[in-house]
Amino acid sequence: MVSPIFIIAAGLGTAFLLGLLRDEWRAAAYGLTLAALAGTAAIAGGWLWAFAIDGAAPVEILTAGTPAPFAINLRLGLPEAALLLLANLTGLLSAVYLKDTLSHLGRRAMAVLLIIVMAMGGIILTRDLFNLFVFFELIVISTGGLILLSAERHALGAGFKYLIVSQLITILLLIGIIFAYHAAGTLNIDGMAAASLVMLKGGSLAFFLIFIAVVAELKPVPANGWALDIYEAAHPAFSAIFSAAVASASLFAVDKLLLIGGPAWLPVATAIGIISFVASNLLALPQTNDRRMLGYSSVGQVGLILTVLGQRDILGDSTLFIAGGILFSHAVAKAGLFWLSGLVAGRNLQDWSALRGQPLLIFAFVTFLAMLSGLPPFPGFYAKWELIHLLAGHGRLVLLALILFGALLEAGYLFRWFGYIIKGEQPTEVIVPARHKLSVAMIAALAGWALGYLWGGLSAHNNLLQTLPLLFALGFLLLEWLPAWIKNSLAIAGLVAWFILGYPGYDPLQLIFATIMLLGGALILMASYHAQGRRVGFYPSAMLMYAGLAMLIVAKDSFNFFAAWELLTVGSYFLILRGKHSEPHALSYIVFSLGGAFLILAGFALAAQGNSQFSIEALRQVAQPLAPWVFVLLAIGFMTKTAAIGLHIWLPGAHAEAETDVSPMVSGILLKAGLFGLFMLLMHMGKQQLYGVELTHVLMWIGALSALIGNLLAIFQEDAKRLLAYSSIGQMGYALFGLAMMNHLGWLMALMFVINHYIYKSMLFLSVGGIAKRTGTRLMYKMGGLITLMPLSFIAVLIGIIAMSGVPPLSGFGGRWIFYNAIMTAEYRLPMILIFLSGPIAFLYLFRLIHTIFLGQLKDEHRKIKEAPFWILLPQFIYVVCLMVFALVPGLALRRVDAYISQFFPQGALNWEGLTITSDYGYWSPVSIMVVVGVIFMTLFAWLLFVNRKAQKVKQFNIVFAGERPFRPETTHFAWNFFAPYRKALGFLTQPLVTGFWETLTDLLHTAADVARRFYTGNAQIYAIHFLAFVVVLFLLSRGV
Amino acid sequence: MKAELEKRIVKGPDGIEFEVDPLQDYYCQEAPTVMPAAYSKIVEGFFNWARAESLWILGFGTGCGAIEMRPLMTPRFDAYRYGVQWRPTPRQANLFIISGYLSVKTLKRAIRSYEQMQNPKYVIGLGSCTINGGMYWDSYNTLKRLDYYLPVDLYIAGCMPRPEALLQGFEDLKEIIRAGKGEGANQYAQYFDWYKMNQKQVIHDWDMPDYNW
Amino acid sequence: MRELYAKLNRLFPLGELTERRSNLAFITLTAEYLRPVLLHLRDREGFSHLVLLTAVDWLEEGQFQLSYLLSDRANGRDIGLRLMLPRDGASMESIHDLWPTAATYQRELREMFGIDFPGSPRINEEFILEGWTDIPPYRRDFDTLKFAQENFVARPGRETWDPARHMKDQLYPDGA
Amino acid sequence: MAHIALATGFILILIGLYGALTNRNILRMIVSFTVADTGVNLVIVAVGYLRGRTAPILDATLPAAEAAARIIDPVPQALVLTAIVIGVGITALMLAYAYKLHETKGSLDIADYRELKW
Amino acid sequence: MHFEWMMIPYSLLTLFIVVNYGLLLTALMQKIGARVGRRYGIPIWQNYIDLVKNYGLRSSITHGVMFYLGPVFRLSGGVGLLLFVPTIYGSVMFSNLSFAGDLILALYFVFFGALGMALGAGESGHPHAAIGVSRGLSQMTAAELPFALAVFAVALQYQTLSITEIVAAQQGAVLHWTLFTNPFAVAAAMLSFLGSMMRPPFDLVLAPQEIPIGPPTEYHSSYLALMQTNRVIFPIAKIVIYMNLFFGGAASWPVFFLKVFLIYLFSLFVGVAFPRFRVEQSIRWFLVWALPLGIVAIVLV
Repeated sequence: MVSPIFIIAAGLGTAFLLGLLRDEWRAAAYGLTLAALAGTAAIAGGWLWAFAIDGAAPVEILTAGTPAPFAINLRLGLPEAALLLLANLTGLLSAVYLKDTLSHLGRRAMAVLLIIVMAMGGIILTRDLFNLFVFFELIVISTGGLILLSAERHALGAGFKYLIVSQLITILLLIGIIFAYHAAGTLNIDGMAAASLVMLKGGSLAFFLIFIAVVAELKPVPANGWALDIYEAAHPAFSAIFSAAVASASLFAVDKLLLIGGPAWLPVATAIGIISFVASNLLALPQTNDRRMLGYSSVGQVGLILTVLGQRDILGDSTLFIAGGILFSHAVAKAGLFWLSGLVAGRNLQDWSALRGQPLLIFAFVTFLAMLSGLPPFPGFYAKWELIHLLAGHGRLVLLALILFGALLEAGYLFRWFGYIIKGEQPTEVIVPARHKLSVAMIAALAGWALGYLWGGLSAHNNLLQTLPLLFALGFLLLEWLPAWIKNSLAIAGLVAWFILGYPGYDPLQLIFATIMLLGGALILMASYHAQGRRVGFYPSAMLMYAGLAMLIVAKDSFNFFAAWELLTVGSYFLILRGKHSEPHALSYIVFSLGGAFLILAGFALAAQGNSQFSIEALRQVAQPLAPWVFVLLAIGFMTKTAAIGLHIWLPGAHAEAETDVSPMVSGILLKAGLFGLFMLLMHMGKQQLYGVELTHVLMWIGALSALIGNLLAIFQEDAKRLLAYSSIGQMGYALFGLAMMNHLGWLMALMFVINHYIYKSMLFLSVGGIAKRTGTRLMYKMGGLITLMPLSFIAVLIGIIAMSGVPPLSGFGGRWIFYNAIMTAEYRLPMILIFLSGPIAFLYLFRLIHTIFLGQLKDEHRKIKEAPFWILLPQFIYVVCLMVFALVPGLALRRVDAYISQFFPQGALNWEGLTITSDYGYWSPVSIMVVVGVIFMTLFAWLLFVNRKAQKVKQFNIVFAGERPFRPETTHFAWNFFAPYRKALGFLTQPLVTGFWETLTDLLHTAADVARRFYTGNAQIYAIHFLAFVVVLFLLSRGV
Repeated sequence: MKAELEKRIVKGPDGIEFEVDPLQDYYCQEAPTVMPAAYSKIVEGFFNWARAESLWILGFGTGCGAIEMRPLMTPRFDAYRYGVQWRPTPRQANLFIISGYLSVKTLKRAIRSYEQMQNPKYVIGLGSCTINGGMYWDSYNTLKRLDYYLPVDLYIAGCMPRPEALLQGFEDLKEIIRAGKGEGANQYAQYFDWYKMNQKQVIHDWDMPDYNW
Repeated sequence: MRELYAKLNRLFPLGELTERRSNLAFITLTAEYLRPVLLHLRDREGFSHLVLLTAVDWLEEGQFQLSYLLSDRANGRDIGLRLMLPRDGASMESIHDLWPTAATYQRELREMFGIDFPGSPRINEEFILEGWTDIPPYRRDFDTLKFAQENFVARPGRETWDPARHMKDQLYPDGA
Repeated sequence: MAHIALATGFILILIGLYGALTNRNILRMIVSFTVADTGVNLVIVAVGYLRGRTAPILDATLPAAEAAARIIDPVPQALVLTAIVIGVGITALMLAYAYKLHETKGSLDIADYRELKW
Repeated sequence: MHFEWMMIPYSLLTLFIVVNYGLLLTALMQKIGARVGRRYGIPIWQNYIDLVKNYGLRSSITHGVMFYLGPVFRLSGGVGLLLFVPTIYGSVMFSNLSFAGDLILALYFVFFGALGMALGAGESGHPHAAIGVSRGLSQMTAAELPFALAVFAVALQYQTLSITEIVAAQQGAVLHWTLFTNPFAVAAAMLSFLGSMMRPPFDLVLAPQEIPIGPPTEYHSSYLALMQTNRVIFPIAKIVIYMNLFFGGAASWPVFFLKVFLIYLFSLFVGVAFPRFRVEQSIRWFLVWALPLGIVAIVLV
């Protein structure tokens, strides 16, 4: 192997060599720089290979031939090698990226770039304290130089601020070093650690000074005003180095120092880290400048890693895996984003809509976004999983909560940013990225995926990038050039095939969910055949969601469950975001979903008590004082997906604004994921009490309230899809209610709702979508009288609403019948009041839906519209058939499930003998009902046809109008505010309290952030004072240590 | 012709423009036909008896005589005893009482309401004004002969006739119906053109289809 | 009422005062002073209610007379403002902005007398004379009998009696 | 003696810091930092000084065998040399910045460079 | 229970009896209402004549398919409801088609006719029809709530959802009736009953002068005749449910006639004494007065 000393030597040597070149030989100089960086990267890579694959032992490099303390020594192990590779590769890629700038500025700039990379190598390698100082100073000097690469005119000011604070850091560091040396008699870090520096007289203060100086290089909040200015003003390629590599190197330095400080200093590191993480993510919320926001995000991420380092005492061997996972995710993503920001002309977040129409760049952006947010399958996800589990296992719950809160904030502003890109105003000029810049960004993106694969392999769990559904979904990324119908066929085939593959392994419950999610998904996808063109982005997103769903139902342990959950969340987010005006709704969806996911994560972590392997089954064995808390966390998490009241505000917009074929997916299928989770939860944890309150009782109330408020809000909607969306909230409330009853029939009812809701909500969303497509509006009062023009859609809607309202003889009635039988044994009766009230209310909005769209007066402009497209109608009629079959023989689907539920609740099973279904309390014969009703109906119909055979068909204005005639169809169609008296009577229940609550909360966060950021006044001296104050306060606080 | 009845060009959601002719598109333009009686005379007789015993009056007071109809609902006269009821919509009524003077403006509404009633239907002209103009014989706005515009089955003279006279009128009308002579609707259909000609002569701004179903 | 007239007369050039009762009087004025006088009466003197607005056709003088009757509810007094308009192309300023109800009166005057009130809401919509083509029927030069005979079919055999003559014959059959 | 040097060093550092934080003129700030740097260097040397010993230069008067007992600690001396060099480097860089700053905006008041904030 | 072919003639017999009883009973009720106003009111056979006349009208119009089907739905709802409920307790002949489902079927089948009617009325394109439907549905949601609670209470009380079994449990003595064993449930249900009878104070749906009789405003001739037929069957079918659940059912036709008459009379008594509520008033009324009774009923059971 090449000695690692050459990494430093090569950088230094080449920098000197550049000085010897003639000024005109720019190309040569640039080539030399690249070669040097590539060479050092290759050396680092070689060592990394040696350590990781060949399992070589760490090497000590004695620079002067003698061991410490008599000479400076370097050490190269696995982490060092990895960080070296990171630093050098970042440097190399930035150098490539900077091609034009560097060629323009000449060899001096290249030399400085080499120096900074070399200095990072030094920081990583050295084990000598003073040497560390020297390399830090080199970083300061080269940073001072490289900031000037930027064309930004404020860069100078920013650089000077940095220099001022660096002076302060230098002073502290030097004094600390000399006193540490004085106390320990050595400058070697390991030597100091061995001498227990902090235990010696004066050693503690000396260590504090060193520690604080190095920590200051991590730009902790609040002593970091200068750093943000650098991020904002510097050239993005330099920012990439500064954020990805320098911060990593500094972190490693802190890690070394903590070796000296020992366990007593870990809490200090943790505190600084977590404050930085939460505060800077909060401060990032109101940022409008992309680079400054990225700066805050960097500070936050570094703070998180510092927290992880501070938790070394409990993380133990996993520290490397966790810190590495977060660090590399951060480094790759942040470098990538900075490089991307160099491609965007404007500095406002909104200007990033320039990326639109560049699939590659968007792919890269999404990759970075997912890495930063810790989404699967990237390293951050695995790291977060381990971290949270270990924290929970050791009872560090406050820290856990803070980390999740900060992460949620970060996801919030990142996804908002993504929304601007996808949905912002169409950019005026299209960006044409230079090829080298594009490839740098793409390399980073691919590196991200590679890291994901690597971390998946390193983790104790299965590697998500080796799971077939996920690969299938990702495969669509490669097929984007194909026309939509081919991809659609592939997607349908994939779903069906996966279902057939899994079929033998499903238990009845899984079978029902699998049928709905996979076969049902395939059915909805048939509607997608009507789409033209390539539909870039649709299939990867949709299949990602389906992959998550497919993995969710078969997940055996908490890790796979959670990973699947995150995948389906992300996939559905991208799907929802495709809608025309869906940006704000998609954002609130993802924020709520991620918040919910974090709660689930916390719940699993608590339940697992530190084991990162945790089978779902084991939820049964969770010990008592903990169990209800686990229950609460998981339940809230799942309820964000089912949009239980209070957590529902994302749903209406998200479902309503989604595309025609996406709405049924996210409503008919996605919501079921939450129900599936609740099924799992209740199946394994059963009833839990918290402070004497039965939690299932609470769930029952929540379910009942959701049913009532969801339905109530639905009747006041003018927008047909919003109406259906609110109705979903209500329907999910019913299902939740059924589950929470915790008896046999309650569960059966919930399952019946799962099936029914899938069928009729998908059907209705498709019909309404088809109508909206034809009429160009979703506002119901603008439609009317479409029955003659769109009779097939009308039939679908009619069947749908009869089924949904529970009127016999269609399948909805079965649900109501089971419901009544179920509540006979329910322990609580009061929530029934709400449920009883919400039943007829459902009737109101359903009638409104069919009336205002299909009945009443046809409008002028709709006189010539056609029936909905064939491909949208086809699935609807398959649903109609399903509904009919399910109405006649519900046993087909329910019988096995009924038997399956008997495992959990032996009491109260139904008797399926013959045509009649019998419970302990009543009986019901679907076929007889259908026949009786049919016979009566047909008889009367025949009679009416006979007596009324000469009826004259008249037109829409031939109505009695008190002797007058109608004025225009618009004024004759009673549709707007259809239930006005209802609003007068019960409108007070529809006050947007929940929306108000969440809005106030986000407003508060934003206001707090907005006020807090005034702290960064922009004045260098103020920043210096911040830093000194930070030191003093920290000193006072750490006195206790 | 009112603006809302004129032909207009509208643009569909798909951006294609087309013409809408309200009178054609929003109104049925079929003329009424003579509806034959039931095939069997006995059945028709039974039906006529039922029609006679179930007189549903359209609650449309066209003139001052409307005030004379109200007492019929009260305990003193109680017309319900005779199978007489008031219905709020012409669709369900089969007796139209033109209660007093009929102005040109009201005639338009009366024609509409009459045509919206179902066959067989009956018209009673109440008071002198419907017979020959009564005290409004020289008015610029009041018709002087109802039977020129609608087929009248029965006139009740007086200015105004008392409720007792109305009750007597109902009984006489029942006689007419039972005798199978209450064929005003068919008469209207048969002489449709003549009625329309008369109606259009006084209604200058004819802004409705020829027959209001 | 006299004090009121005196007070008004100091502010505006008014015509003569006609007192009908102690609490009812009419004042004549010219069209251009109508609005200020109305405003003054409404806002300063408490005449908050527009009782009616009507017209008289002075065919011989070739003029229409408009009467605005205002009422002061609190003090129980009414005042009428009279003004003359030329009959040809009769047009008057609308006061619907002072009293919204005035629009209805003005619409009626437009329909029945043909007096225009530009700017008054729905001024050209008729109340009862749908499709009217003749001159407005309340003008005195409109011959209603002739119109009725020309337009409406009369039932033959009708005898029309003069009511005064009829009653006289009834009460005094011997022709005293 | 060592204590006096040490105290002087700290006083210089404090003076330097005070100057850097109270003067808005960039050049004065740089000078102040130089003063503070000097103080730091003084502290380093003072910490390494041992009473009654000689400079760590091995020559005829100081054989290598006795060196360990007779010389003061050489490491701080070495450190201070490096520190001085680096300090000079940074000061130079700051001066260069000051020059450029003045060139762009014509002002040497640090409070004028507040465009980047929040 | 299973289907037997003999059930068809038996059911038709029930239907025949109920239609005739209903025609007479409705007229009788109108007469009683008229007597309150010191009128004689309609002849007792007037409903038959009206029915014949409406079937005998020569012409009719149609606004479309749903308009045509609306009355069919409506009457199917009424007939179905009647036939799904056992009429006479202990009689095999008159337990109709109740083998097809229990109490819950009856409760939900009520909506079948309402839905069809609303759709038919909707297709007529008449705004008043839509307004009537809007009012009717709004009022129904509140009115059904106490009834649902009462039914729940009764089902809990007798631990069954089978109407026959509920009636069986009330046999033996008058004091075994739910009326006496669970008075709160009955009170709640009877208040709810008022709301479903289309009589004052809850008749805003039809509001004859304001929105000319609401949903059926465009219906006439044979359509109207079908709906009239329903108007005599449907209330009785509903009352049969009330009778079975709360008043001990009926073991013979005379008892049946008497009990149905008395229950019907209750709504009439209230109707003639009170003026009409607006919709939001009636919603509030049900929530404030009837709902608490229902809650008490299910809590106390």
